[in-house]
Amino acid sequence: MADLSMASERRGDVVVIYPRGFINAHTVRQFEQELERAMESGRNRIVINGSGLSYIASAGLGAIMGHIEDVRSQGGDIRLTDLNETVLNILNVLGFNHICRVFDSEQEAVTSYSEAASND
Amino acid sequence: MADLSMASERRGDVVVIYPRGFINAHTVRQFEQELERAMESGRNRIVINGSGLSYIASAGLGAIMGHIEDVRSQGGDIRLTDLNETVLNILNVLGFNHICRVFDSEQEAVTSYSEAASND
Amino acid sequence: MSPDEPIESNEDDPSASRPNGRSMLELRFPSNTKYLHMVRELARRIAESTGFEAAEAEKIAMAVNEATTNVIEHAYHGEEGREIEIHFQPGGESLDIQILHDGDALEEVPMPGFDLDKLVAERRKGGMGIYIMKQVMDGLRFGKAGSGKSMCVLVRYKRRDRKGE
Amino acid sequence: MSPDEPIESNEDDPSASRPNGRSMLELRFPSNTKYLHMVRELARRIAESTGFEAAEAEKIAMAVNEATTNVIEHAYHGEEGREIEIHFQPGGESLDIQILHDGDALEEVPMPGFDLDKLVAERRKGGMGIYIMKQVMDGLRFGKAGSGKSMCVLVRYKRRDRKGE
Ligand SMILES: Nc1ncnc2c1ncn2[C@@H]1O[C@H](COP(=O)(O)OP(=O)(O)O)[C@@H](O)[C@H]1O
Ligand SMILES: Nc1ncnc2c1ncn2[C@@H]1O[C@H](COP(=O)(O)OP(=O)(O)O)[C@@H](O)[C@H]1O
Repeated sequence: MADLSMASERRGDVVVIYPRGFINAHTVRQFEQELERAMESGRNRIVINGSGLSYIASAGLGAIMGHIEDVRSQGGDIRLTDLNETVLNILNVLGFNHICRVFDSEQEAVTSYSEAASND
Repeated sequence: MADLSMASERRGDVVVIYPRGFINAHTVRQFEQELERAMESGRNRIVINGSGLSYIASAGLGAIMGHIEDVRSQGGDIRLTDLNETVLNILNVLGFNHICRVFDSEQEAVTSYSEAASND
Repeated sequence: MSPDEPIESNEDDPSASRPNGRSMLELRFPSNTKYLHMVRELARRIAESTGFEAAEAEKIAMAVNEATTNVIEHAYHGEEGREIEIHFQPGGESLDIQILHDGDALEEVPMPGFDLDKLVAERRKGGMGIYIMKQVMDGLRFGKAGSGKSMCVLVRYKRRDRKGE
Repeated sequence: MSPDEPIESNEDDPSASRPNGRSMLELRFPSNTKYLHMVRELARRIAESTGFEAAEAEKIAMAVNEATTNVIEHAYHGEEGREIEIHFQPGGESLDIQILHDGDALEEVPMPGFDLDKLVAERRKGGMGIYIMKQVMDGLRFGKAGSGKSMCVLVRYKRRDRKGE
């Protein structure tokens, strides 16, 4: 019944969001609200850990797309990690990896922020 | 695409069958053939390990039902282990646990045969 | 319906039933066991989308699978390519499911007694489907649809699971 | 069709297509995003049952999901309870999928150019669906069905995956 549930955790000044389920036009508002909640509390360094994500439709990528410029203008970003084949597939189809950095592990995704923290 | 795949292994004089996928009227012949193969090679002490089994329909239970008397008459049995909720559910609905012994682990299911080996 | 157990109206989807009684959640497919899994999964998801808990939805899916298997094996005698239709009618208090076909019909629910030991002793490989449907559903009926097709009707109430079965 | 790449005929299901061209694998459901997941999963399973590899079936499911989302959001402007029909026509060489509705129609495939950077710069939250459909399917067409309904037609050939895309 739970199409999508959201959790998030803070790792230093990075917030990691864990969507569990799928993100499509039906569930995207929940996902977007979680992004907006992070941004509103001033956390613009966002990692989306997709280990619990079965798939994401274009509606879900739209939520990332609609906010990524804003978090970047605040010195933040939206970075992705732990994506399954299906999710990587849609990113490839769209060339979304030119827009969003994709990592193999949460650790890498989180520390990637401190590497380039000079302009923060 | 693989609705059902079958594997089996020998543990002493017990043969453990590992169905992977689901057993319904479409796939039941594959499952039944694996049972028959064990029986034909004289292995009547059978354990079905359901750790890879997503569900079993009445057609699949029918394959067990149709052979269990024969293996028993040869001093063997068909015993079940590692069943998920969905599989346990249909067993409960039918009272199938009066017909077939169900174990929590393969180890227990396999050793259950040596405990009562006196009449073999 | 007792007032202390209100039906959560956001779980209903009245739009899935039409004024003329026809359902708007319908699947049509050819009689072939290769579609059984798809049908089962669809039934499970529809049950979930229309307000049943996961465990309840599994049971509904189980019954739909047995009923559909019977249509392929008994009504159509295993002949492939014949038409099967399933109409799902989610309502506030129940999910009604009609399985329609043009094959041999059952007029009424068969098999009053169910004796698993006897089936085992006779080395039977079947005889459990109808019993399963009766056990997991609240209603089971065979008959003719307005269209002239034969049908098997399965009904499951939503309140049942609230009471702990 | 080149002779060295025969179509495995046991993967076909001619019974799913009827002589009059109507498909026998059809789903009808009300416009509501809560059914999108069910539709996607059904499309995936039908693609698998009719001979596509798991990864191919995922892509077909992805396209069907995008097309169905567009019908709900653009053709029906989010209005719930309107009718959507999906006809799956598996053939020896392709799977043809028609998504039919009575809402606002597209006459032709929109959006010749696709510029993701531009969408990002404009903070757009959409504009990717049609491009995805074009990328993962072999054919995409909008038009009117014989019944007068508007439709989106998706076609995917089976041989494509044999060549390694
Ligand atoms: N849809 C049907 N049409 C005709 N006969 C049926 C139908 N469903 C069931 N039957 C009859 O009822 C009997 C009992 O069905 P069931 O309990 O499902 O067991 P099984 O299908 O394994 O024999 C079947 O053997 C068949 O003779
Ligand atoms: N079925 C449809 N009916 C009417 N208009 C549509 C339909 N599908 C798409 N469109 C139009 O085409 C545009 C592009 O669609 P798409 O690429 O899927 O992106 P999005 O749906 O995210 O806007 C939509 O914004 C809409 O204006």
